[in-house]
Amino acid sequence: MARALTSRLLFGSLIVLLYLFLLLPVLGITYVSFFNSQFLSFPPPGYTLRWFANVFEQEALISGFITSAEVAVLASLIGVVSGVLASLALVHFEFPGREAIKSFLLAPLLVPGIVIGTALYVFYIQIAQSTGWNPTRSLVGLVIAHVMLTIPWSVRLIAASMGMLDRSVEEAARNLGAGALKAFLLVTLPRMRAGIVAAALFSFVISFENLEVSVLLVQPGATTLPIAMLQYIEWNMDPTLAAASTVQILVIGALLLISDRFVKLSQVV
Amino acid sequence: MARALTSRLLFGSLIVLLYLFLLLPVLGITYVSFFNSQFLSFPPPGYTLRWFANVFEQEALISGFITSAEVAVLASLIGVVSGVLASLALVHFEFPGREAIKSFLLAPLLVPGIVIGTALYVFYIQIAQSTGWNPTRSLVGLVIAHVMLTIPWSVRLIAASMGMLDRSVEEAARNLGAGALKAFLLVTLPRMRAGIVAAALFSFVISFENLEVSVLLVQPGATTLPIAMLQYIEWNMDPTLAAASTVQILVIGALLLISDRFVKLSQVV
Amino acid sequence: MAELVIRNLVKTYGDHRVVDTINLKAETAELVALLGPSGCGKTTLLRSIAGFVPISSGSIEIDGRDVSKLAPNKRNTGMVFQNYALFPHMSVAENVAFGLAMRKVPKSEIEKRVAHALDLVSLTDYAERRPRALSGGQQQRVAVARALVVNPDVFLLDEPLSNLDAKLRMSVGMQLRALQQKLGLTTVFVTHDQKEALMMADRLVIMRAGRVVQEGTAEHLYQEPATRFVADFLGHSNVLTGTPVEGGFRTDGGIKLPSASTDGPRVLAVRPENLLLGGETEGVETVLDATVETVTYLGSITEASLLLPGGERVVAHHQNRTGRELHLAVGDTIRVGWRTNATQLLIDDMSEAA
Amino acid sequence: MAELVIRNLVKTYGDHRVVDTINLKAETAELVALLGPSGCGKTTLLRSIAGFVPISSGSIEIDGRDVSKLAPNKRNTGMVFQNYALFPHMSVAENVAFGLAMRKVPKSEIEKRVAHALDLVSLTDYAERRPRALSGGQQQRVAVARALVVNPDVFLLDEPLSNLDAKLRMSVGMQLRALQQKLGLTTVFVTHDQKEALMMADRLVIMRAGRVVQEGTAEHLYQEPATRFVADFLGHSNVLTGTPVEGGFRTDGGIKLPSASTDGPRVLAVRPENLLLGGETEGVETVLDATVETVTYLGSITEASLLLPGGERVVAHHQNRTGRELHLAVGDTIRVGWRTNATQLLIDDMSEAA
Repeated sequence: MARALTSRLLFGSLIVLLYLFLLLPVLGITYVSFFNSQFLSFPPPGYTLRWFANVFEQEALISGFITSAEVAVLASLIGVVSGVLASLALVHFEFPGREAIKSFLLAPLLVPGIVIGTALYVFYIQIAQSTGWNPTRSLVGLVIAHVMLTIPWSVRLIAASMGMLDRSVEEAARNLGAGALKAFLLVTLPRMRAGIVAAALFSFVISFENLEVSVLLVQPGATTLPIAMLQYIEWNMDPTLAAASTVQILVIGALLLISDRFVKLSQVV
Repeated sequence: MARALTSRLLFGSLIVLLYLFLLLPVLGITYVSFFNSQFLSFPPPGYTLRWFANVFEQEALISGFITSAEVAVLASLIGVVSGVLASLALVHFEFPGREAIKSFLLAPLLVPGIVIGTALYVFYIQIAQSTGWNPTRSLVGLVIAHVMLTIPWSVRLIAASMGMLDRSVEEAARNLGAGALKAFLLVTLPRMRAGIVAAALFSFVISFENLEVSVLLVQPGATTLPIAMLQYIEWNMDPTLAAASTVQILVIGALLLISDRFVKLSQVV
Repeated sequence: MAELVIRNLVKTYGDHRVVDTINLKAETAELVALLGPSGCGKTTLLRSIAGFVPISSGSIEIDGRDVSKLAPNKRNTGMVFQNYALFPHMSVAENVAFGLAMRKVPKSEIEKRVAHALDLVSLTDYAERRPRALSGGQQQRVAVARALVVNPDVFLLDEPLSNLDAKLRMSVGMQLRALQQKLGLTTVFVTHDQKEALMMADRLVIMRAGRVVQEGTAEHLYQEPATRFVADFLGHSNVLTGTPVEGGFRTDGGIKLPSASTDGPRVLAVRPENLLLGGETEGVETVLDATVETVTYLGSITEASLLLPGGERVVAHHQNRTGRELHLAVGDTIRVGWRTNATQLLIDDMSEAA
Repeated sequence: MAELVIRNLVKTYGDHRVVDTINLKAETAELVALLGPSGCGKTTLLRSIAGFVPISSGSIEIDGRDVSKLAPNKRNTGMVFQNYALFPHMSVAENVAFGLAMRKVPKSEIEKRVAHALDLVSLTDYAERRPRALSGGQQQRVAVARALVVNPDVFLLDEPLSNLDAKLRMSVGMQLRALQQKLGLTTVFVTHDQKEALMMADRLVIMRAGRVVQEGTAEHLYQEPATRFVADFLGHSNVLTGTPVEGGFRTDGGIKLPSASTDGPRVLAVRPENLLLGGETEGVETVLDATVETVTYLGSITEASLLLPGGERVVAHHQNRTGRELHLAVGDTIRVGWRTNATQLLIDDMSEAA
């Protein structure tokens, strides 16, 4: 009895410590964002909210935020639609080598972002040279690059949530007179909701956070938020960036909480 | 019948197209790495292997590779050990709120890498100012940062693989006379192999590829490979980087294939 | 309601004939049970009637119309799935209304017919619940109501009782049978449980390795099995191997037993309940002295394993009625006997096959 | 081998007493079956003997030694798990050797004892296989060998037959019983299947809601159930509600039946096989005219549901022997009767509880 309690305490504190460690940056940066000092120093001379106000005065950060959000929304939309279609193909048709294809789906996850970025950079330069149209001038180039990040996640998450579905439910709909399309729309799609929400959320965040892929593909004046933050910190050491990070964490946290109301993410991801 | 065949073909080609799209950067960059031209131009005047030789003459890339490998090995080692311990705590003890904690484990995955990097950057500067010891001078600072990336993955993957384990097998070992530790080492740990291999692989790759977190924390002359590649491309437009990327993809691909021999990754990840 | 006729149906997967030239007919209002061990092709046959399995050759006719090329939604069959396959995101009433909505039945009529169907299965009070909130037995009734409400030509049941616990299975099965008779539904029922099939079916079709071994009423199949496989699959049977001889049967152990005469190789089968013990053997044709090997009290019956003089083992079932208890001890010698008309000479289709 | 004594064992989860003041004894070489519906606490009781469930109060003694505070690995029990819980990464021989290795038995002796244990369960040829490569029945035998090889003081079986198919269950159960008797193992056996318990146990303990309702031999419990719950759980029983009156029992439907006399509220129970039909009723104390409601042919028996003059329904089981078939049609009027000594007056513990 006593030993069981001891080991329970031990393991419990381990979990708590791990969490503290993982949350350290989040807590630290939130704390720093309230420091009332131009340069970082500890202990701070006082606390203020002015850095939050300053975030919204930094045009580079604001436009970076807008660019990132636009790209992330488009990339996750395309990712989710492809995910649904590909999952249908993977789950519905029992073609040979289906398992191999599922393994393959891991591969893109493991291609380094910097490689994707470099490859597209080279590719886009070729396009610009030969057609005169530079894909990086519009958001198209960036969205294509981010879709490469979101698709593997979307397909995996949606296929996994669909693989858990019992096919006989769709068969029941067919048996009751629904055509293939109606059975899919009325019965199968609603049951994929958890996977779709998870895929959309994950895709959005992964695209929004990305630096590796984007870094070579942006134009001066049309950067994404992570790049704008990086550029800001090269020249300024004030807590503005801490405030921006805090805002960013709040936004992503809110997204997470909202989608957790619809589906238990931990059961899908 | 005919309609079933049509839709099968349709879905089949969709999958193929998706794959081609996802593999585009990999194929493209591999192709470019053989171009026999100082500047990128298409079609190439000829093909050569010299850029591969050139990779190994670039000290920055080589030392970046070594740094990245060292950091990735250490970070995934620490991640896996923490993952095993945390999974034990999560799976073994049915404490209240266990499900909530599992959901929470998603949170660190969603904290932007650039935020982690910024936070640690600020933190390390404080440490350097107050103690005179700069964590970024040694690899310690980088490893700590990367451990923050590897732990959430390791815990999730290992806990998932453990959650699938049937507890009665461990009970059988206890019943046959094994103490708690022996039962764990002889029976439970070997059955977690799939999860551990997957966690180690994923952790390694995620750490190895990372740019967001590392970019603020490296010292000139002691950078990681992604940063070295980024710096190289700023000044050179020859196919050396394509060759480096090809090598990197081959290394990660080999890792993937080797671990797939031990465990079917697609069943775990 | 309609008649179902299946002609020469074949379904192959690669080289394997899962369903091998099946001919089957279900008359209007008849309940036909497809019974067989797992992998015998009974489920594939049912799913091909519903249209989920494209057939390789042959035809499926409902009321004279060949439906074998039609999509599942064009066949007007009503299927109850083994796991019920309810729509989890819809209420009970929405589940039942689904088939009617697909048939573009007017809203007011849908409401009436859903209410009627829920009334039939006594679930009126649960109309607004989600399937998850119901017990297994209730979910099964929703599945039945959902399949029935569209007035299907053929009613298809895929092991509809197998997910219920033993106590419930019997009563739910009886209710389902009563409903089927009341509505006069042409029904095909798949099961691997002989008791369910005996209890519910008008006619049983015993399948093995994709083929029909024997079909008929429960009494016919139990009392006159065509082969050893059927005798052993429906209930238990004591099988004695040996050779038919002039005026009887000589077992491999060397005992000569009276029996009907026959040509060709046969085994002699006798049901455990037809083994008479002690005083019961008075006046029957076969009486032997046997040694009691085990005695197992099973409540309503006692099972005794007996060693015959030729070395064969047989099992006897004695029904335990108060005042007629069987008192046996292991090692006792006891007379065991049976009537000749309680024995069957069967083709041995068990030793050849796997 | 040893004696197991459980005194006043209580296990609570929060406010809920899952095991409620259980006293139980298993003599040396005795097989005690814990039988009850799911959630009755039988599995918790078994797991607390093995040490996987810390008990709230009471004691568990093996051979006079209180083991209730010991870790599972210090108790020397041998458990067979429902899903067998074999070590998938070890061969069959390594699985069986595990317990001996933990006991630091010398290598040469381990080899000898593993070979002997595998021989006992007829798996010598499978020693080098992985568990995955074995059939369900073979896996079960590995689990048995693994538990036995360490000479446990108490042998614990957690529904060891429930993952086998129906045909296999009986023969595997008999083999397990023979092994247990041969080795003289003190055994506790948990099951929800009454047939398994009747077939294998020296003594049955019927549990309900964490408590023991009745215990005794199979015959004792089946023939003299203490309460309506026991009568209904072991086999099937026709229960007539009513009031004991002078010299008999008056049903709620108003029929007066002869019965033993008793005080207090009771129900009258009679087993389906003790309902005599037609000519069989000659000379028995109770004879009524009943209407046949349903007739179900089940092979070795025919089940008839009968409506008594008082409006009660009873079920009769007629054993179908060749030459003694029952010919009944729905709607027939038939005489039904029973001997007074085939009836029991039982406490009604079913209507009060859920």
